[in-house]
Amino acid sequence: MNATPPLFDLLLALGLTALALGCLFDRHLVRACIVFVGFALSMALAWWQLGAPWLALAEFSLGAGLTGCSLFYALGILPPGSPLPPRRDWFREPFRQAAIRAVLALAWMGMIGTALRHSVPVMAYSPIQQPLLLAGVAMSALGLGAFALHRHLLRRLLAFNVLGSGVFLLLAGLTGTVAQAQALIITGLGVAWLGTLLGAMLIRRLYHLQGAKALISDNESLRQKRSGP
Amino acid sequence: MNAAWLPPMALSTSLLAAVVIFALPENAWRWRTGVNLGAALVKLTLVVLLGYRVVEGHRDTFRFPVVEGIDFVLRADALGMMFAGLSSLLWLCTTLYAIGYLEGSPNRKRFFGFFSLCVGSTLGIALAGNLFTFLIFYEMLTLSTYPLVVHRGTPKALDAGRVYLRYTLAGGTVLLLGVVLLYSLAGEHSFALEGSGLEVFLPDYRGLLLLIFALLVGGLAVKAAMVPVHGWLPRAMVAPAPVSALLHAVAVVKAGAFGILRVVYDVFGIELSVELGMTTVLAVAASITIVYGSLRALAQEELKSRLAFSTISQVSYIVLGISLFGPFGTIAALTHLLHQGLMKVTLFFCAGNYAEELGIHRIDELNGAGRRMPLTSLAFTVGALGMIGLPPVAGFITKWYLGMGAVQAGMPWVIVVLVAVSMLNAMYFLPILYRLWFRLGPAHGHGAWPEERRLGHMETSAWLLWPMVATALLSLGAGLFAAMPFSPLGWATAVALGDYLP
Amino acid sequence: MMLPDTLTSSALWFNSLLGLALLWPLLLSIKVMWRHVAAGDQGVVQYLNGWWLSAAWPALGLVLVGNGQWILDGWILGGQWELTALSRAWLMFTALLWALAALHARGYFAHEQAEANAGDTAARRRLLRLAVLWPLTLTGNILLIVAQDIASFYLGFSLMTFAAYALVIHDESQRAVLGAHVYLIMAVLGEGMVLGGFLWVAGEAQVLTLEGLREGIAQAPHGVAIAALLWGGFGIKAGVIGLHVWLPLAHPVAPAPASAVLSGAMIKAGLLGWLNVLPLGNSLLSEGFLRLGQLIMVVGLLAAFGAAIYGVMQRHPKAVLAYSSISQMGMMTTLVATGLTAPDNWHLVWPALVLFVAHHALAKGALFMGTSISEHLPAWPLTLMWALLALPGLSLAGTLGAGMVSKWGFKSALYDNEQTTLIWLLSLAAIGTAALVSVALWRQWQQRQVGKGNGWQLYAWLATLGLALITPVWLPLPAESMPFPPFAEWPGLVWPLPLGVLAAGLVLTLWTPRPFIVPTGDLWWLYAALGRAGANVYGAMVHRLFITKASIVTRALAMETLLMKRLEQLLASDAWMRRHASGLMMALAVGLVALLAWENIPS
Amino acid sequence: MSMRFGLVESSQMVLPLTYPALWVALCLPCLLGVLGAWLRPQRTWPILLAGLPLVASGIVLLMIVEQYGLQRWQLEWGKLTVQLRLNGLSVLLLLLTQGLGLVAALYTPGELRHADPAQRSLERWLWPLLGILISSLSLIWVAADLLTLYVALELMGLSAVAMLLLPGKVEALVAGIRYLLLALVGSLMYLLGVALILGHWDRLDLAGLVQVVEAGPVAWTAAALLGAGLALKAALFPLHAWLAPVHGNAWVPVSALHAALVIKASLFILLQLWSVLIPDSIFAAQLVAWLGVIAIFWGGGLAWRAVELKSLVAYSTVAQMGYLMVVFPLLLGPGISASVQVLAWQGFWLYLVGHALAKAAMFLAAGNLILATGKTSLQGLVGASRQLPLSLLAFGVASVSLIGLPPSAGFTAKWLLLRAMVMQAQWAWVAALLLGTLLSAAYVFRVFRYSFVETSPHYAFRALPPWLDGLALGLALASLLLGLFAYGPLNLLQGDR
Repeated sequence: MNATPPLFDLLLALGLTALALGCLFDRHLVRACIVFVGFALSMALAWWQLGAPWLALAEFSLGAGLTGCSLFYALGILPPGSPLPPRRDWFREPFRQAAIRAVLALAWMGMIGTALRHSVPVMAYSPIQQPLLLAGVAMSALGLGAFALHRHLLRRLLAFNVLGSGVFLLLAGLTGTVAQAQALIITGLGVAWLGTLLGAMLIRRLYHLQGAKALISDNESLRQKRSGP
Repeated sequence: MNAAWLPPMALSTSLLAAVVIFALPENAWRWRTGVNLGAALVKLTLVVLLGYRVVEGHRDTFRFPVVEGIDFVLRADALGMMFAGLSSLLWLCTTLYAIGYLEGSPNRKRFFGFFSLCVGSTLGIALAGNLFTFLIFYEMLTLSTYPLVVHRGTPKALDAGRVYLRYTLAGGTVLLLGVVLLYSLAGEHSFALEGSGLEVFLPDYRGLLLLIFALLVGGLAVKAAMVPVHGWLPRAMVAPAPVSALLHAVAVVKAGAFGILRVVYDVFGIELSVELGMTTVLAVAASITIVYGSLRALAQEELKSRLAFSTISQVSYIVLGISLFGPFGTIAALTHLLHQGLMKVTLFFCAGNYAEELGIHRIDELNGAGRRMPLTSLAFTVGALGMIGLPPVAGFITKWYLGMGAVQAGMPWVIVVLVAVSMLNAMYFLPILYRLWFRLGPAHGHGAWPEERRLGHMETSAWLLWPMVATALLSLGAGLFAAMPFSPLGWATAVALGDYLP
Repeated sequence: MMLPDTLTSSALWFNSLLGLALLWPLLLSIKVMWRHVAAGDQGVVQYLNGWWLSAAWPALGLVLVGNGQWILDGWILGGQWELTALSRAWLMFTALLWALAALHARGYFAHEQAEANAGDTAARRRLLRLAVLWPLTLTGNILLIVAQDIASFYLGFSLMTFAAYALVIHDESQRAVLGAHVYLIMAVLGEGMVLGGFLWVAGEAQVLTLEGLREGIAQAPHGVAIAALLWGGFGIKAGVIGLHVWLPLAHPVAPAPASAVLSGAMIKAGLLGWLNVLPLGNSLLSEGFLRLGQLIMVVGLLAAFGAAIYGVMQRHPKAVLAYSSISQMGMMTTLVATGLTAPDNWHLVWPALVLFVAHHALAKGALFMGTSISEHLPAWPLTLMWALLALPGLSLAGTLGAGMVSKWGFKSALYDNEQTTLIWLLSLAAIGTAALVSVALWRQWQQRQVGKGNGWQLYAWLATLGLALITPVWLPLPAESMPFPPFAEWPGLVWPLPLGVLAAGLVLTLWTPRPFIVPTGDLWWLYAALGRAGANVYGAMVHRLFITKASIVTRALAMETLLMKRLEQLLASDAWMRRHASGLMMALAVGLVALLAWENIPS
Repeated sequence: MSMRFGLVESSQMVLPLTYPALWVALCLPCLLGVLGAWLRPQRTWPILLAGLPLVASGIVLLMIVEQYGLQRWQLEWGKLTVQLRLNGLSVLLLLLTQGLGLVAALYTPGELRHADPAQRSLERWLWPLLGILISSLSLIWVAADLLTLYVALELMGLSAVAMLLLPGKVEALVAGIRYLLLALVGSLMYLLGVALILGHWDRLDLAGLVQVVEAGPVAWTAAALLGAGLALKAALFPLHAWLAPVHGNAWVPVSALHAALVIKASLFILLQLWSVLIPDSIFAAQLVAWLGVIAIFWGGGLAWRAVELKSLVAYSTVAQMGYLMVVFPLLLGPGISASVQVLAWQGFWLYLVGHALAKAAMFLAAGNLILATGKTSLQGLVGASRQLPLSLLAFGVASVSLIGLPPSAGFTAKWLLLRAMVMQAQWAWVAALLLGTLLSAAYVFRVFRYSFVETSPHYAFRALPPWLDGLALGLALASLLLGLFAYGPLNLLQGDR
C-alpha cells in the first residue's frame, strides 16, 4: 500500500481547510465572501481531482458562481447601487459560548472520525491516506461549530455552505463517485444554492424592513417581543 | 329478536337535536322549542319502548368494534333503563322549564345545544354496555356540561367552570387509568356477563384488584360529589337553575353514582366487592359524605347552596345503598337514584322560580313567599319533606329500604346515620318551610321582594310552573304508590332480585 | 279479643266509608283553599262553615259500620287498614272529640271571623291556615288509628304532627311561636326516634305490618333496645316525663279547641303508638322486656306525681291542665307497662286503659273548652256554671260518672293480678289529679270574664261534657269490660278527691312560688340552655376550622403564585433553546452516539 | 418493526393499473399548483373540482392496497433506481395528506380575501408551493430508498419554508430565516448519515438495508446523525424552539399543513430509519422517550402561559410530539412482546393521524377566530362564544381530540398506548401521558374561559363565510369520529398489508 499520500490531495485538503477557516472567521463580510468564492473554486478542483467532472462543473457554476452572486446580493454589492448593510460583524459572543462550541465541534469531529475509522479500513492505519476525507471532517466540524456560534445571518449562511461542502466531500470520499452519491451531491448543491438564495433575499428584505439590527439573529429586542407572561 | 337499532336511535334523538339546534339561528325561538320538545318526546317514547322490551326479556344490543378486542356497545338492560327513563323524563320537564327560564336571555342556542348534548351523554351512560363505552359518554358529559356551568359568563361562573373541570377531568383521568388497568388485567368486560368473572384473579392479583377498584370508584366519586372531592358542586351553583337541576338531579352526580353502581354490581360483582372489603370502606365514606353534606348545608344562607350541599348528602345515599350487601341495599340504591332525581329537580325548579319571579336568592328573603307563590311553595314543601324522609313523599321509601338493608348487611350503625341525617335535614329544611308559610313578608305588606317580576298571570310563567308541579306530583306519587308494579320501587325490586343477587 | 261486628257490613261498604273518612277532610281543606282563592284578596269567606264542621263525621260513620279490613297493595309499601276492637274504640272517641272541637271552634273563632269579614287580612290568613290544616291534622289522626301497616301509621303520625304545628302557632304571639317551636323540635326528635326504631325492627324482622312488628320486636336480638327507642319516640308525643316539655308550653298558647284535640286526641296517638308497637301481653318475653316494663312503670309514676306537684304551682289554667295531662298520661304509661311486667293480665287491662283514655280525652277536651267558656261566661247562674266547669274534673278524679267506671275498671283488672302497690300508688296519683283540677278551676275563676260568648262554643262544650260523663255508654267496647263499680267500692274510689282539693287549697293559700321559679315548661329551659351551649361549642369549632381552612387556602394561593413565577422563569429559557438549537442538535447527536456505544459495550 | 413499514424484499408483480394512480398522486399536486399560480382561484368550487381526481387517486390506491396488500415499484433512471412502496400505513398517510391539502387549498381563498393587502404581494406563489409540498409529502410516504427520501425531504423543507415566508411580515421573516437555516443544516445531517450508510453498505434501498445492517459504530453514528437532523426538522424537544414563531406568523392553511404533516413527515422518516438502523437499541429510544416526557410538560407549560392564540396552538404541538416520542421505547428495542408492539404501533399512528386532523382543524378554527375578531391574543376572544359559536365549536371539537378525551382519535390512541405501557409496566410513561392530558386540558380550556366571558365590552366581529367554519368543523369531526371508527384504519396498519 502506498504510504505517502498524493501531494496534490494533501495540498488541496490543507488549502480547503484554510480557506474554510478564513471565510468562517473573518469578521469582514465582503472579504469572507470573496474567500468563500475561492473556497468553492477549490472545491470544484477537488471534485475534478476525485474524478467527477460533472460535479466540478456543478460546483463551479452553482457553488462559486450562483452562490457567490447570492452572497454579494445579500451584501448589497450586487446589483450595484443597492443599500449597503454594514460590512463588519461586530457582535461578540462571550468566551464561554465560544468554548462550548469548540468542545462540541471537537466531539463532533471525534464522532465522525470514529465512524470513518470503522467504515473505511484504510483510515485506521494511516489517516493521512485520504486527506480530502479528513478535510471533509474538519470542514463539517468547523462549519457546524461556526454555524452554532455565529449570530450574523450572513455568516451563518456561509457556515452552512462550508458545512455542506464538508458533507459532500465526506460523501464523495466515502463512496467514491458512484451514481447515487453524485445524485445526492447534485441535489445537495442545488438545495444549498436555493437555500442561500432564499437566505440572501431574506437578509436583504430584513435589512430593508428593520435595519442592521435585524441581521443579528435572536437579538434581545426581538426576544423581548416574543416572550410574554 | 334483537332490535339493535333501538338504543342508537334513542341516543341519536338528543344528539341530532343538538346538531339541529346548533344549526338553527339564535332567534328561531319557535323552531328551537319545537325541536327540543319533539326530541324529548320522541326520546321518551323510545325509552319507554326499550323499557317495555326489557320487561319482555329482550336485551337490545348494538355493537361495533372500535379497536381490536374492544367494542362500542349500547345495550338496554333493566338497570340502564332506570337511569334512561329518569333522564328522559326529567329532560322533558327541564327543557320545558328552561324554555321559560331563559326567555329573553342571550345565548339560548348555545345553551340548548349543549343541554341536548348533556342529556344525550347521560342516555349514553345509561345504555353503555361496557366500561369503554361508559367512559366515552362519561367524558362527553363532562365536556358538554362545562358550557352550561359557565353560561352566565361572569367571573364567578368562569371560576366555577374551571373548578368543575379541574375536578371532573382529574377524576376522569383516574377513571381512565382504572379502566385501562382492568382491561389489561381481564380484557374486554361487558356489563352483561353473569357474575363478574374477576374472581379468578383474586388469589394472585388481590392488590391489583383493590387498586383498580379504588381507581374506578375514586374517579367516579368525583362526579358523585363524595367528600372530599365534592368541592366543585356548590360552586357550580352559579349556573342557571335548569342547569343546576340537571346537574344535581339527573346528569352529572347521577352519572357518578350510576357508574359506581355499574362498577360494584356489573364489573366486580357484589360478592367480590364484599370479599375485597371495599363495601365497608364505601359505606363509611358514604356516611361521612352524608353527614358532612348535611352539616355544611345547615350553615348555608343561600338557597341554592343549601340545596347543593343537600345534594352532596343525598347522592351518597345511593352509594350507601350500594355498599350494603343484600337485596334491600340494592333496592334502596336503585330507588334513590330515581327518587332523589325527582325531588331534587323539584327543589331546584322552585329555587329557580323564586329567583326568577321574586329575585330571591337568600333564605332570609323567603319570608311569606308561600302567599305570593303558593304552588311553588307547595312543591318546595313536598320536595323538602321528601328530603327529610317523611312519608308519603318518595324519600321515605329509600330511607326505609336503606335501614332494612343496613340491618341485613350487618351494619346497624347506618341507622344512626340515617336518623341523624333525617334530623339534620329537618333542621335545615323546616326553617325554610317556616319562612315560606308562617313568617310575614312582602306578600303581607312587610318590606319588598328583592326584584319582583310578573312573568305570567298565575304566580309565575306557565313554563316555569307546570314542570315543577309535575315533578312534585311525581315525587309524591312515587312515594304514595310505591308498591305499584312499575313504580320506581317496583322496578328497582325487579332489577335487584332478578338480575343481580343470587 | 275481637268483637262481633255491630253492623253486618260488606267489605265494599266498609272500604268506601274508610276512604271517605280519610278523603273527606282532605277535600274540605282543598275546598277551603279554593274558596279562598276564588274569593280573591278582598272577598269575604266563611272559613269554618257547615261543610268544614263535617270533617270528622264520615269517621264517626265508619265506627258505626263496625270492624273490617282493607288491604291496599299499591299503597306506599303495601297498605293494610283495619278497624279492630282497639282501633274502633279509639277512632270513636277521637272522631267524636274532633267533631265536637270543630263545633266549639266555630264559636271560638267567631270573633276572628268577624274581624276577617271586616277586612283584617291577618285574621283572614290565620283562619285560612287553621281551616286548611285542621282537617289535615284530622286525616293524619284517623289514618294512624286505622293503619295496621307501618308506613301508613308513620304517615298518619307525621301528617298529624306537622300539620298540628299550625294549630299551636295560631295566634302568632311571641309565646305561641315559642310554644310551636318547642312542639316542633320535640316532634322532630320523636319522629327521628320512631323512624330509627321502625327501620331497625323492619330490618331485623323484615315486616311491614304493625302486628308483625310487635312479634318481630319480641324476637329480635336487640328487641329491648328497639322497644325502648320506639317507646321514647312515641313518648314524646305522649308526654313521658323528661320528654314532655312541649306540652305545658304549647297548650296554653293554642286556641282552646286546638288544645282540646291536642290534649284529648293527639297525645293519645303516642299512647296508641305504644300499644301498636310494644309486645304487650306477649307471654314469651325475655327478661329484658320485664326490666323495660319496670322502667316504664317507674317513669310513668314519676310523671303522675311530678307533674301534679309541679302543675299546682302554675298560674295559667291551661298550663295547669297541661300538667294534669302529663300526670294522667303518666298513669296510663304505668298501665301500659303492666303489659310488659304482667303480660298475662293484659287482656284485662287494655279495655280498661282504652276506657280511661277515651274518658280522659273527652273530659280533658271539655276542660280545655271550659277555659274558653270561663273567659266568656254566659248569663247563666254562676254556681251552675262552676258546677258544670268542675264536672269533668271531678269525673277525671274518679269520683263520678265515667271517671269512676274507668278507675274501677283498671283497679279491678289490677286486683286480679294482685298488684296492690300499684293500685295504691295510682290512687295516690288521683289525689294529684284532683288537686290539679281544683287549681285549674281556681285559676279560671281568677281570670274569668263575662259575655261575648257564642252558642256554638257553649253547646259544643256542654255536649263534650255530657259525652265525657257517659263514656262507657257509647264506647264500642264489650260491656263486660266496663263494669260499673259496686257501691261498696265507692269510698275507695272517691277518697282522693277531698284530699286533692285540700292539697290544692293548701298550696294556693300557703305557698305560691313566683313564675320564674317554676317556669312553665320546666325542663325545656334546661334543654334549651344545654342545646345553646352545644351549638356554641359546635359553632366555635366550625369557626376555628373555617379559619384554618382560610389560612391554608391563602397559603396555597401564595404558593401557586410563587410556583407560577418560577414556571415562567423556567419557560423563558425556551428562547435560549431557540438560540442554541444547532448546538443542541450537535450535542444530541454526540449524546446519541455515546449512548448507543455505551449500551453495546459488553460489561 | 421494519416489516410494519413494508420494508420487505418481494418479487411480487406490480399491478399495472397502480401506475396511473401513483403518478396522479405524486405529480398532479405540482401541476395543479402551477395552474393555481396562473389562475389564482378566488372561489372554492374550482379548487374542489381540481382536487377530486387527486383524492380519487388516493382512494384507488387504498382499494388496491386493501385488495392486494403491499405494492412495490422500482423505477430505473439511468444508473439510479428509485424504490417506492405502498402499504396500509403509507396509503393512510397519503390519503391524509391529500385530504388536508385539499382542505388547506379550499381554505386559502377565504384566508387571502381577508388578509392584509400589504401581505398579499406574494400570494401567487402559494399555489405552486402548496403543490410541491403535497407532492413531496406524498413521495415521502411512499419512498423506500434514502435518495428519494432525501430529495423529497429537501423539496418539502424548502417549499414549507417558502410558504411560511409569504406573508412578508418582519416576524415571519425572522422566524422563517431561522427555520430555513436550521432546516438546511438538518438536511445536511441527514445527508451525512446517508453518506455513512452508503459508504459502508453500499446501498440505499431500505428493504435491502434491513438485511445487511448490523450494529456497530457506523450504524450508530448514522442513526445519531439522521436522528438529530430529523429531530430538528420534526421539532422534537429540545430542538423545538423554532416552531412556535414560525406558526405564529404564517398564513393559517400553511400553519395547519405544517403542523399537521410537515413535522410529522420528519418523524415518520426518523422512526422508519431507526427501525432499520438500530432496531435493537433500548437506550436511544429511552432517551427520546424521556425527552418526550419533558416535551409534554415543557410544551404544555408554554401553551398554558401563552398569550397569543396561535402560539398556544403551536406550543401544544410541541407537547403532542412529546406523546409520540414517549412511544419510541415500545416500538424499538428487544424484548417487546408482539402484543405490546401492535398496540403501540397502532396507537402511534392513530395518534399521529388524529393529531394531524385535530391540529389542522385547530389552526383553521384559530384562524377563523383571529380573522373574525381581528385580534391575535387570547384576550381578544372575549365574547367570542356569543358571536362565533361555530368557530369555537370547531376549536372545541378539535381540542377534545387534542386533549385525548373520548370519543376522539386522541382518546382511542391514548387508550391503546396506555394499554401497551401498562402491559409493559412502564409506569413513568403512563403517568406522563395522564398528567399531560390534564395539562393539555388546562391550556385548551383557557381559550374557552376567555371566550365565555360576557361581562367585558364586546368587540366588533367580522362576519366570516360559513364554509370557513365548515372546513374547520369538518376536520375536527373527522378527528373525533376517527376515534370511534378506528377499527378499519387500524386494520389497515397491520404489518401484513
